[in-house]
Amino acid sequence: MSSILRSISCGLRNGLVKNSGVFSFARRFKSEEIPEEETRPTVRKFDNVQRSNLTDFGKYVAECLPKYVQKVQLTAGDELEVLIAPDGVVPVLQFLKDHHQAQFENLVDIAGMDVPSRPYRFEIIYNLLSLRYNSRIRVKTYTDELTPIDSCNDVYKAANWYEREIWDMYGVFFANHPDLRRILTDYGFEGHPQRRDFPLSGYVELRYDDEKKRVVCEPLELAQEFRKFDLEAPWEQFPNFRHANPATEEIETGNKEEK
Amino acid sequence: MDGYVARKELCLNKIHNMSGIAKKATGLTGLAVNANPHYYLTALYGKILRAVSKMPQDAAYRRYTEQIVNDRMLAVNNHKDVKELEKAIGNGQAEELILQAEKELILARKMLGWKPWEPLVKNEPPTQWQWPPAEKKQIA
Amino acid sequence: MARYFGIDKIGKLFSYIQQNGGIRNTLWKMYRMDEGKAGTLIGTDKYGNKYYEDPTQFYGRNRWVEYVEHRNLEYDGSQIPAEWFGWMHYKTDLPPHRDGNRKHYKWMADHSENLSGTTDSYMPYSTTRPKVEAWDPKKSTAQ
Amino acid sequence: MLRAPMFRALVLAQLPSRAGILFTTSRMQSNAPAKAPEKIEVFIDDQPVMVAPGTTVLQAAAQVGVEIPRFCYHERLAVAGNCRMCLVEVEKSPKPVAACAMPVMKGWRIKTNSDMTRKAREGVMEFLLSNHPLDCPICDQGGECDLQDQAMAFGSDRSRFTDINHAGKRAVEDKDIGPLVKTIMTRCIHCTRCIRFASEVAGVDDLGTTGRGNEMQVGMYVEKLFLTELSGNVIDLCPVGALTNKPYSFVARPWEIRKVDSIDVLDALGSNIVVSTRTGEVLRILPRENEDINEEWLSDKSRFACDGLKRQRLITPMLRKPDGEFEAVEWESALITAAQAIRNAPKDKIAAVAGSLVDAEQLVAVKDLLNRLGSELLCTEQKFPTADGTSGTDLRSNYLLNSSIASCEDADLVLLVGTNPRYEAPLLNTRLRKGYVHKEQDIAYIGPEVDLSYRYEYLGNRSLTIEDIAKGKHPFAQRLKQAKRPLIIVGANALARNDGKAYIAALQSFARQLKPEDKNWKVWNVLQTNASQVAALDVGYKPGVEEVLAAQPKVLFLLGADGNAVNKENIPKDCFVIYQGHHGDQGAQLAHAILPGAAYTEKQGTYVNTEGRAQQTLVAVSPPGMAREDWKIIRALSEVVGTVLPYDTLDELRNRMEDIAPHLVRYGHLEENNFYAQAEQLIKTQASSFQGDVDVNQKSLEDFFMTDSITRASPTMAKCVAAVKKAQATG
Amino acid sequence: MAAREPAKRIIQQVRPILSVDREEARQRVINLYKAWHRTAPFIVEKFDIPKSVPQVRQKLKEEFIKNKDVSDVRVIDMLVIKGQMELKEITKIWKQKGHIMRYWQESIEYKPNDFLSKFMSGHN
Repeated sequence: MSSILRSISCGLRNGLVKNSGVFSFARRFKSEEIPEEETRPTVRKFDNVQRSNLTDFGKYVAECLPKYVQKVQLTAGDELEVLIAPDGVVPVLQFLKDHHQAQFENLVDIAGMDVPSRPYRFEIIYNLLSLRYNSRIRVKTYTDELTPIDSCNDVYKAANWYEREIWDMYGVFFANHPDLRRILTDYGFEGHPQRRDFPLSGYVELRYDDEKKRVVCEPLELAQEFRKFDLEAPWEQFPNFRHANPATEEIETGNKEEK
Repeated sequence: MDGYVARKELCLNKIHNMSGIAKKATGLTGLAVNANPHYYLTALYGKILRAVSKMPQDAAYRRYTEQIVNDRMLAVNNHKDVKELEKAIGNGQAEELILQAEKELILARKMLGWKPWEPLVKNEPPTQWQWPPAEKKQIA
Repeated sequence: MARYFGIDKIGKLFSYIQQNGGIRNTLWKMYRMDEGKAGTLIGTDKYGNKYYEDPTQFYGRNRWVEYVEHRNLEYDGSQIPAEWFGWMHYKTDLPPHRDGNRKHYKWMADHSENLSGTTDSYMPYSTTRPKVEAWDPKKSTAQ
Repeated sequence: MLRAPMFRALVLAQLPSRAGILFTTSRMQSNAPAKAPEKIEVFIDDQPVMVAPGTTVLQAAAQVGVEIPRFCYHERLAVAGNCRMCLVEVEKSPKPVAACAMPVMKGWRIKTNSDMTRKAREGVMEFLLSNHPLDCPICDQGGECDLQDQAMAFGSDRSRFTDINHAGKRAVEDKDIGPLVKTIMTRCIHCTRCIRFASEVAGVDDLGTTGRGNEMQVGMYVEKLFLTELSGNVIDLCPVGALTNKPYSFVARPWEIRKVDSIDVLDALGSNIVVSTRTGEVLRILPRENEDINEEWLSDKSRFACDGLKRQRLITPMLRKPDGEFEAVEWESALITAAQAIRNAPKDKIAAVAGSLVDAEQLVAVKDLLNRLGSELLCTEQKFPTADGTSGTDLRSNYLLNSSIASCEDADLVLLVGTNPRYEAPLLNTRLRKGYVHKEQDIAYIGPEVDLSYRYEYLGNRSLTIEDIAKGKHPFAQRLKQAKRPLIIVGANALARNDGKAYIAALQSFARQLKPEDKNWKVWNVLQTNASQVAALDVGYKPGVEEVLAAQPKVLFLLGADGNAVNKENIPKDCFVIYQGHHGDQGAQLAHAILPGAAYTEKQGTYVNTEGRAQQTLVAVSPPGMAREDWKIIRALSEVVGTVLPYDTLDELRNRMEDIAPHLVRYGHLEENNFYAQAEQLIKTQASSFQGDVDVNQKSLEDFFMTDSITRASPTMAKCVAAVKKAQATG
Repeated sequence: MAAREPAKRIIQQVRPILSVDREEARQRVINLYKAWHRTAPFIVEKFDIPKSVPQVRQKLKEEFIKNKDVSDVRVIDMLVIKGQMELKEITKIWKQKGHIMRYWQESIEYKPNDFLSKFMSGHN
């Protein structure tokens, strides 16, 4: 988002755009407090200007799309995340792609995440990149094994294979996907390997059967011990290593009262 | 990105300087030079404003979009020279501005169907966005 | 003129048949080697393979080996001993028995053919010791 | 010999921290009143805590859960205070204080995480590391190294070490102290834990320091073998990689191994162990803390004999061919052959002899099978005196170490008869030594003269002495009568003699006459030597093979019976011998059919130790080859024979065990035993006379290492014997 | 948003995948079964498997019967979707002979259940 500001300041310098929308938007959401400069040697440092710009943009998205945005947060200090309701996948992505102020034209990746303890166990994570403003944003939504998510293939053509991958790895069904089928696993493979309840070793093993002259599939029998490392370090009980940044910081959007 | 923009500017300046009069290429694959960007931009911005005007007055999307489009419209009206115009808006070449406007128009029309200014459709379940998920026990 | 019309080839054919000792032998040779050509015998190696040269053939096909009869169709390139290898591959024009400069050191191993695919082929074996050593009744009764 | 009051004072000062553990057992009650009840208040990081006077800062901190880093301090050893790692700041004290050695004063405010404390720690750590080699990647301690861990937690994250040529680093020559402990003395940080262990616990003053300052070295003054049966413990004690496990060197890293809690069966104490395995192979054995049995020590035999589990193993069933050779066969044919022999034999001519490593599950399964077939011929290898041939073992108190292992250190007068606890049960010996060093215990001994690692009153090896004591004629009898907590420990091997009955008759009735101060104090103790013996007697096996062999059995089960009780001479000629066990040893050579079983690391089995405590081993690795868990073999055989045993799973078998003897499945629990009077009455009716002098089987260290089929198969144990013999030969 | 249209018709907490009620789901299953059934001769011919058409149909029936107790409409839909995908993999000959033969699980040796054979084979 730094480019947004820079383009504003550029406009100001030139005295051409006196009262541009971009400028007013930036002024309106200007964060008051600027956090202290990070000095701890082991903690990652980030650009505070970028951070405040991201905060402003997060609020902007939340204000424009109050129907879908549930929460806006900063992760790892300077990564903007917009957490949306599952119904809003297409509108939010379309907005982020086509709006003048966003122009996130590049869908970098769609990731899945499985947290079985949650009511909706899967998270679907869209990573977007705006080349225009040199900025990245992450859109997250949630679902479970049986709730379909709208395919964003109409918004981003890149989503086609990514969504197939999610379907293959997690078993999340994408409604209106033009060609939803497996992409990584073998034909006849059962289960979705990235689910947390899918064992690391899998259930079956394949081998070439010399009698039958073809590959056969059998229940897994580990010939070797499954090696598991005990990586618990004794010094983890000491607190020196725990004072890192918080995982996420929520951005107040002003939508809360409307809920 | 800034480096990228700067390089592009430089490159285009070269093209302009060499050609002297007419712009021959945008330097972007698949994006042809538009001979009359003012015409297209005015038309598109008008359409956007018309689409947006169907939204409620207090919709944030409407307000912001109107603001942006009005500003740009102003710049289009004020600057007859294309290069001046591009400089004034500061968001790429005129052809790119046309693209952006086209997209905004499509978005605005779709927005009319989605009605994103309405209140939140659904609240997330209480622990849905908690991270790390294991901390749930400590809180409870 | 004769060359132009290829008449000399006919003559060559007859001379080949003659050198091979008749049509029957020529056919047999063609069955074995897919070729019936004949040349000057240069030498014989320790296995009995015969090495021929025919300078009228073009380069690359003017030296060849006729493997010893008892090999029948079971011959391959690795049966050419190292001495003859150089001559066969045009590294030298002197066959081993005419080359006086070849030294014989005592560390030079005798040539052996490639045994892959036969029952004598090399089979790698595991060199790791078994995790558990079994009791050998004979060894302990001997104690 | 260490028996200085200074040491006692130091150890007493340590007591409060351990009180929590010790109060649970009755043995500490006698010591408890010595403590002043008044407590003083100190503040650890502003947390108030009430402690007894004399508590050290480190112990006070431990009471509120603050761990202070340390290298030289160890709970079971005297305080040395020479590593300085435990420096902490005490308010109003100008210098930091060594927490391990400084007793707290009233109202002290101790800061364990202040800037001064941390700076002191960093400084100490820097000094330690400046002379410590940077060879963690090739060091066997890597991953479980106190120095590594504490350097990460408390050391500085910057280095000031600029000597890239390592010109100033100290280097020390390695010492050869035997086949068990590998030394890399450059890594030594001079904590002196090994020295203190050797002189205090093991009782050999072999280790010490020479030189001062930078020239200081830990080692022997003259290079020689570290001659003790407890040498392996210095490996655990060493906080760095200076003393490491020689057979285990360069074998594995601690994070890639799996650890299974188990029980040691190589002596009758049932020490708690942790079996470390990787890819189905036992790599090493470590002690597991159990205050009631082995504290945190382990004897060398238990620790290092694990490589015997990989040698000489029976991995396929075998049958003897008519020409006398063995032939490896499938289970099916082995079981059918064995079953045929059983079916052809007369019902009461089927016998079983249990060896020293058999678990209770197998004992019960075999007994059930033979009883169902109609035979009662079940016995253990080791004899025990019985009255009328039956009833001597009916009462548990006859053959148990009644006054638990832990209580042995609280006795004030101990009489050892025909036993050498140092080699028969090394960890019982450390208890006795602890009582001797720290608690004014006096020990008397009847038997051939041996080195018990502490001074004892030698009463000779004449059996007459026992008779005299029993009749009260001997002066020592008077002392026993006056003692508050007297203890008579008789070796199982002495009782296994033909005149064992005389021992038991004389000593047990004498023990009965003693009037200890505490009504529950038990005087009569038998020190067993075989891990299976107590369980076998508990489930009703008869001790000794004579009776069984006299019945001329037609089928004889040898359940790991390698102790030479059954041999070529006394075995009936036309008897079909089935050997079931895990090692090809003496027993297997007699067999007609061999059924490969599982060793103690390969099965879940119940063992009852000499004090009558049932404990179980767990499966650390699967049995090698075609070997199977022992009770399953019996169960399968029973099905082939046609007399199916009614249990298919271990749980069902354990239920059956509970029916027979409930204490067998109360793991970790020590049963109370009484019936002393009846026991004595039973045995008195059959008094007999002594024959010959009192003797013990294991007289010196070379007799210690190889006592059963596992240790006989172990190359490490063979190396130990060779090293000891060589050391003795050279002086 | 075709999938969402039927949702408006019927009041339902969860978003349906394809079918709004059991009857519709049932119809989908039957259609799928019919499609598979018709494919059987094609499978036997194209993949050259050592099975006859009735055997293939028998197996098909077994595979469907396996899920006969599924009652949740959405689960049925999901199974139908997967079944359709599998059918497509077959008709497009993306699968190979080995994949088809996997349905019969011929090479799997089932573990013994009684004590003695478990003992002999070394399974616990």
